[in-house]
Amino acid sequence: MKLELREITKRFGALVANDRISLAVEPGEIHALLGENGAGKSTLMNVLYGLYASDSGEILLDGVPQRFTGPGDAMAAGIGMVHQHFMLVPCFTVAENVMLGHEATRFGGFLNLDAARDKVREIADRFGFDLDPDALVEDLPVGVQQRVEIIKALSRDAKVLVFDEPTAVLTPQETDELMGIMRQLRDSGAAIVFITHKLREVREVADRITVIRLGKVVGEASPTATNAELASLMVGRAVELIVHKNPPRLGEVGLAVSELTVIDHHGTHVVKNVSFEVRRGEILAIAGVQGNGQTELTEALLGLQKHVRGSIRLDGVEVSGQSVRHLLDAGVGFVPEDRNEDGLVGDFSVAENLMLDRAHGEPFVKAGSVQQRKLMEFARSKVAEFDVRTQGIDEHVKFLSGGNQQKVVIARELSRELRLLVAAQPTRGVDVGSVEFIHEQIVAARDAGVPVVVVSTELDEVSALADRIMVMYGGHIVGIVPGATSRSDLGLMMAGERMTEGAAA
Amino acid sequence: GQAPTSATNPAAATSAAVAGFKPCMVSDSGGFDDKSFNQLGYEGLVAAASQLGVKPVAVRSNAVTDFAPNLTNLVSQKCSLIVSVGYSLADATIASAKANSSVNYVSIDDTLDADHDGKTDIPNAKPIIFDTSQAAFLAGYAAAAYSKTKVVGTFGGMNLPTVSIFMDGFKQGVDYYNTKKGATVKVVGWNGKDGSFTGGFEANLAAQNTAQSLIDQNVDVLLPVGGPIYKSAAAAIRAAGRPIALIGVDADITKTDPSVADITLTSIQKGIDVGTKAAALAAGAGSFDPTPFVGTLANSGVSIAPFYDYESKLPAGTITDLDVLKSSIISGSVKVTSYLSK
Amino acid sequence: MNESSRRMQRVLREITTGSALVPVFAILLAMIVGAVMIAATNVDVQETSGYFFSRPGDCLLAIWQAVSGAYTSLFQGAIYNFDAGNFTDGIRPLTDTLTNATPLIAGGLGVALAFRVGLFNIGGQGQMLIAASVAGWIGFSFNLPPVVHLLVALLGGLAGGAVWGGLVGILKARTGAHEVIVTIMLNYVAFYLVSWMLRTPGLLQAPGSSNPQSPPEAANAILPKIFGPGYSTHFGLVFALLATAVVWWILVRSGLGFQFRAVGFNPRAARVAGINVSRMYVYALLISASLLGLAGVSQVLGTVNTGFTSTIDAGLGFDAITVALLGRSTPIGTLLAALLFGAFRAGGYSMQAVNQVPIEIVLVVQSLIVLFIAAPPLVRSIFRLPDPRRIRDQGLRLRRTKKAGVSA
Amino acid sequence: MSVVTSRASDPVVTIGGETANPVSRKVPIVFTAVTVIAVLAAISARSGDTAFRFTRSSADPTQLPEMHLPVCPTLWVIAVLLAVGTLFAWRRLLVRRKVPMWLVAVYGTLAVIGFLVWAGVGHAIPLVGLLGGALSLAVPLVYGALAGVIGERVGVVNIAIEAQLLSGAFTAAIVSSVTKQPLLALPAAMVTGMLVGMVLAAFSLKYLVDQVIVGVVLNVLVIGLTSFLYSQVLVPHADQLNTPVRLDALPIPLLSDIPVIGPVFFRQTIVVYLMYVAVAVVAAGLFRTRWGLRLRAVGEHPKAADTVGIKVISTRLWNVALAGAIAGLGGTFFTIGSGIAFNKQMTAGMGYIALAAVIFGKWHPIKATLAALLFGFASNLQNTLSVIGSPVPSEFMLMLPYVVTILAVAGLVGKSRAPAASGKPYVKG
Ligand SMILES: Nc1ncnc2c1ncn2[C@@H]1O[C@H](COP(=O)(O)OP(=O)(O)OP(=O)(O)O)[C@@H](O)[C@H]1O
Ligand SMILES: Nc1ncnc2c1ncn2[C@@H]1O[C@H](COP(=O)(O)OP(=O)(O)OP(=O)(O)O)[C@@H](O)[C@H]1O
Ligand SMILES: [Mg+2]
Ligand SMILES: [Mg+2]
Repeated sequence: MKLELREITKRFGALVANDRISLAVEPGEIHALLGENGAGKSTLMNVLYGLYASDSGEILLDGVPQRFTGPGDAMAAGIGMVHQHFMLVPCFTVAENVMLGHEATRFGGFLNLDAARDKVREIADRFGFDLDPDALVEDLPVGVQQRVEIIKALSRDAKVLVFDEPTAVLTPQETDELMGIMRQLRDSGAAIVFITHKLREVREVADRITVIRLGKVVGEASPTATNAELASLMVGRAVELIVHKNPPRLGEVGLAVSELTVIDHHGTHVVKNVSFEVRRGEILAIAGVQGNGQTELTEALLGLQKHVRGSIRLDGVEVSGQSVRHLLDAGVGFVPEDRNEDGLVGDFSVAENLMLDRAHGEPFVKAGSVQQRKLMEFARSKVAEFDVRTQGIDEHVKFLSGGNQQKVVIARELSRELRLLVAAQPTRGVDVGSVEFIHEQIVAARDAGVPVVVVSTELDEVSALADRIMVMYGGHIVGIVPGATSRSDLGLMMAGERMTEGAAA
Repeated sequence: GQAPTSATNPAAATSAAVAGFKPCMVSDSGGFDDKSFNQLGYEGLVAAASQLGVKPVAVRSNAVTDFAPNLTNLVSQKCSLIVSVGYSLADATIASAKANSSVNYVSIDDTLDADHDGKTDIPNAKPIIFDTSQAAFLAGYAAAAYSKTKVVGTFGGMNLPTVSIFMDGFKQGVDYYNTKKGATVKVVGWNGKDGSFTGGFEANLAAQNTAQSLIDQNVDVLLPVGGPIYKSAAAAIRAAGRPIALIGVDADITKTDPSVADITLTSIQKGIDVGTKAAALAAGAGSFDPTPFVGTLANSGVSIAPFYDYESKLPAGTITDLDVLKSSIISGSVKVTSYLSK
Repeated sequence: MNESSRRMQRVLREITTGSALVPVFAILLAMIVGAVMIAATNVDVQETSGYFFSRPGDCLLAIWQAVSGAYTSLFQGAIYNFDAGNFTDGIRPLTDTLTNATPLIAGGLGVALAFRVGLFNIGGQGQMLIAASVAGWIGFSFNLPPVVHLLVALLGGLAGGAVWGGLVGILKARTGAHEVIVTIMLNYVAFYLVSWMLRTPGLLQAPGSSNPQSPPEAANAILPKIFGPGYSTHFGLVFALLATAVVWWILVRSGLGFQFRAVGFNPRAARVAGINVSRMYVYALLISASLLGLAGVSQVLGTVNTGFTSTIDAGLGFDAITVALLGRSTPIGTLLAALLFGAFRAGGYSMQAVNQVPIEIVLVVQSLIVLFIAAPPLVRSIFRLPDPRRIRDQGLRLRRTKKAGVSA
Repeated sequence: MSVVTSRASDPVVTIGGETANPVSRKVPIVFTAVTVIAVLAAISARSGDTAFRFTRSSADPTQLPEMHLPVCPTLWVIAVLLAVGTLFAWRRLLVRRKVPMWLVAVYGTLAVIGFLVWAGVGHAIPLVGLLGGALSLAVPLVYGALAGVIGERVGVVNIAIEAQLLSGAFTAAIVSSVTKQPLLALPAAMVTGMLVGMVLAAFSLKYLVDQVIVGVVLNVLVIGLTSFLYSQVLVPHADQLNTPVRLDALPIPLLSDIPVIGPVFFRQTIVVYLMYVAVAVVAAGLFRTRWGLRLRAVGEHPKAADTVGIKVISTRLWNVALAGAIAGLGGTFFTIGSGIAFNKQMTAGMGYIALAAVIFGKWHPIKATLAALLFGFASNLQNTLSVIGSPVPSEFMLMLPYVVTILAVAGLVGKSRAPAASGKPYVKG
């Protein structure tokens, strides 16, 4: 089916998120949509999917104008969408999530769960996924949730498919799998819109590329364009795609973890007897497929996990068992994996979010009072320094685009006196321009002598930042290898194969 | 309908009131439809007012905090007599009466003796109280005589003196019967100090289940004390599937609520309406008398209602016994104790 | 665009779009409904409507008289009494309004503060009762010097309320017990506990009395009248206003309030930011309950100082919820809402006394006002006010900023 | 290279391949406390018998003799059994496993029996009355709790249960009085309950008013309106309007003849039978049907539901209306269900207790029903004990159900998680 968007305009108050955007996607085409954070890509797709009503403009399918009053209409017209923020009900099983909205039922409206399970298995098999239809979505790692989201979209046999940043949480292998699926779908005649910030993927799979900036189409590009060309078209300036970093000047051991075991609230041992060290001035990147204990490990470092055994020493001082506040005060910087849930208070202003983890004392609270002026100055300078795109420092953070939200978290964590930085997925969903910036900041922290732990599923990021790479699988350390280890070796390790015998603790 | 041609006075006055006489009333939180003392007081006031040919003003309180403002507002409405119903209004009434010596007050159920010197604290107020234990004593005696299962029960809204005085007298009456006749009738729901209470004065499920619990103890006479909760007791009795007799309080419920007439043994009457009416009539005639009125069997301020159909179901001689007992109580040869006699 | 010019713009827009008028129209609308009820229950109206078709004028006049009479007395009972002759008497209703508003301010602040931390404190009744009992007990059983006695009783009351509410906080922090359940249950427990103490000699019962009632408060423990003995307004009001300022400071300016609000909006992020969430719950309930305690204290040492019963809370614990919600859980909003409700309470007395209007009408009108004020679009569409949908995001944003989500 | 998937040297205790549980010490601790109390009670018990009566009246078809339990020996037996249970609970803790629910139930029952034996020395405990009363006190709570569960599951906090119960009670009284047909009163009460639900839905869904505000205000509004109509209309015309005809009890053949169980559960009015049906239907419906799946999706993640074409607002509207109808039906129990005329505020805060049952029951219809039953049982236990005479002041007896609820919630239930979107308005972009 041919998709055409004509002159779509969507405003949020004074902000024009989409300014007369036109876009055409042919059947059998993968059309990539590029643009920096907040450019208006998701907004455009939400308009297409009937989630937002556009202020003006037209949607045409095979030349026929459509009127969508809600996603129901869009789906009925043959549009499917994989959303940037998962649209999954956490306490439902995979099968329930997939069947929701078009349930197979038996007599009396009773659900036919078997049919749903079969459907899930069938699609999963078709695309080579491994997925238990009866698993609860909330128990699944993010990467697997992404598969559920994809299966959901596929289960409806859509003719137009929108993928809004589906690869942000996938491993390289998973990403390759997904791109294979997209090609399959294209070949069967679907029109596909693909949004991503990863230029490699765009060039690999896209047939056509449209670039959006500040709500406007700024041009088309061919898939043969170089990364640098694409990046500068998106951001409007030249972007350095390689992080410049000097060889590490290693100091003393800053973080020493030994025999650490973490038990989650289900009683599962998610981190199993793990030991490693990070020196001052060094970046240790933890690679691994989501759900292999990285998240829990980082949370344990900040005292967020309840049931922890083993030892964590910061500059030689035992800190396991300490309160989060104590650890923050001791100089641990923490970028949580899930910024919306754990990193930001959406209803707080940008400024308030910037002081979130220092609400109990200096420099922002004196004699119990928040120092408004000081906070405002601080916020303005950080917003400028980290290039946070916002209507003002009193704008609510939930109205910022994802990448800008991430910058707020990074800005906050990097503006304290640090003795350890723990950053989980620091650039998830961030556009290339901002990735560059955030990486620079992390490297700067390391060069200032801070031991840094970065968790990332993104191998490009791991390679760009790591001085050493630690790979986790099933809660264990598979191995700790030098930063220059090849992608393919890392990929194997992430699948649980051990590289260096005995390297694991 | 037809439009009236001239304004007529709806209440045909049977006796004239002094000029500008305006009788008023403040309820406590039960309100004027509580099937209990507020309602009886209100009926007494209305009766007096229509006899005097004046319009009464009645305001309702929902909480303790309403008492003072309600009294103040009535004073500024130029009320000449203010009846406050319920012991909980006593302090507010004393305060208001002290501040407005030209207004007369009647207090139902309280002695207006905050300093406990045995005398009313203010000259312009008349306490009306009732020693209901005397009448309840008779009812207890009758209940014991009537009971076949030899278990009788009582329960109350809350453990307040004006409530427990009924239960107290009732129990003493049963005990008296036991000693007199060598019987062993048991009272459940009241042990002389404490007992079964519903926690409030609403005819609701809690009250019905309390009644049910008593019925499960095999009682065949039930005395619920506290406004409308007798209705819950009646509902429980009807569901019980065996004959159980009800004893009403305050008014003769056979008359005020014919729907329960068939199960009502008798009622312990408390002449709030009569007392209020008399006080209001006197005040209306310009002869307000602040002397406290204590309703007793002797002055018929309290009494037990007729047994109607149940008279035949009582053991022979009971009525005579009750008459004798009544005179003995009046003469003081049989002592009934209550918080009022202490 | 800088912050202050944005604020100016917002104010301008509120005026031009009629947003500022919404509360006025909401009150008007509710009073129209009230008018219908007043007319329907009026004896004259009932009589004249019997022959409406033969002489409609009678009925209309009766309706007009009933309604205007009732609302005149509402006004004269709440704001200013024109019949009083002189100013000193005429202004008395306004002071009554203030008296009635006093516990509502304090209690409303308590509920509002808890709301902002994501807690629903339905336990006002219990907290008020315990606070009133403690303050009352200190007030009548000791002989302390002036000022000292009052302050000791006041602090004792606040502590009593705080203990009752803190219990909820500790249970929530320790065991995860939901505050809604525990506060509801503790209301009943407090009620029966206080009832028992009031009828037990040696505890709260007045010596020599057999009624379940406490003795009057000692003179030194009584909150003095602000405007002299002729007016009911007492120093509780000053404490309530002080509390408003303090709560404003806590919520808007203090580091503690920052942590409170963070927990209210997103407890997970708050925890990651080093805020001890359970501790914030305990603190919030302690403060919230002491504010409700202040409401109880102002009742027992101010409004009804001649001895109290177990209904001294007078349903204010629940009214406080409505007041807090009407005030959008902000300190200033709560203050204004409490004044409005105080006026209705004060005016209700005179409406009932003068016009024999059933007191329940006030309840109905009050709740309708809350509903209408909370739903500006409804009021707009009824009165055909301009619809500010063009700038709708701003409105949404305003609404969203004001409250932490509370799920009960 | 060797493939490492799991390591034998894993030092962590796992049993039978299951994952270990990170300790809940609550149950063993509570058990221990109960056992200690039981032993103390056994030591201090007065001598005598406690009788248990299994039939309510001589009219019951199956007559069972009273059972007389000697207090001291019985208490010792129970104390020993409780001690065994406690040991078992600690053992489970050591191997990091949960104490099974059935054990908690058996334990609780034993403890209650022990308490009855201890408290009832020299008296007869009427089991049918005790349980029957418990059920009848629980009926409106169960209906209210179902309404609360449905509301919150679909994302609308239903604080207005009190209003719905009260309006149902009110309508039922009037309709049954006027028509003399109590059965007609049932649908009428459902309609008024539904209307209250619709107002809640309209204000919270269309005008985005905070759901808690609307709920609280509706309670006040309905209390005000019904009290107003009661004193202005029902009292003056009580004969025509407020003499509700009571629903008859309809014993179910055979079932109603079972001793104890029969009279308690199967000799009831239609309102009670409808309650059984409602609980079963809601429980099955919520978790097994399309209706339930969509409803829960809307309450957990409305946007996700929206993206699969479920109409969030109308789903919420109709289910809140349904919840209102259920609570309205429950309200009939106050008047025509128990044969009492309507009076002001006769629901006496039951709606709030039902709300507590919703949370106590973790937003699950069956568990909420059990919570309501527990509350009903504690209330009626209070009645029974205060009737047979207890040394404890009546006020403390009246506190019993509330204290029991707090202890149960704090001691056994603990944290509970509301449906994620409950209370949050859904606004489209
Ligand atoms: N519901 C909303 N209300 C107000 N503003 C919004 C809303 N949704 C998006 N915006 C704003 O619209 C702009 C476009 O956002 P959009 O989510 O479409 O960006 P995007 O291109 O998808 O960015 P990203 O790559 O970070 O996902 C941003 O400035 C964002 O802040
Ligand atoms: N929210 C919290 N989370 C974790 N620990 C806390 C928290 N609040 C206080 N503590 C710890 O409790 C102890 C005392 O705290 P308290 O708040 O009294 O002191 P404080 O830090 O000086 O207070 P503030 O700076 O907020 O005025 C400190 O050791 C502090 O680390
Ligand atoms: Mg996007
Ligand atoms: Mg005296």
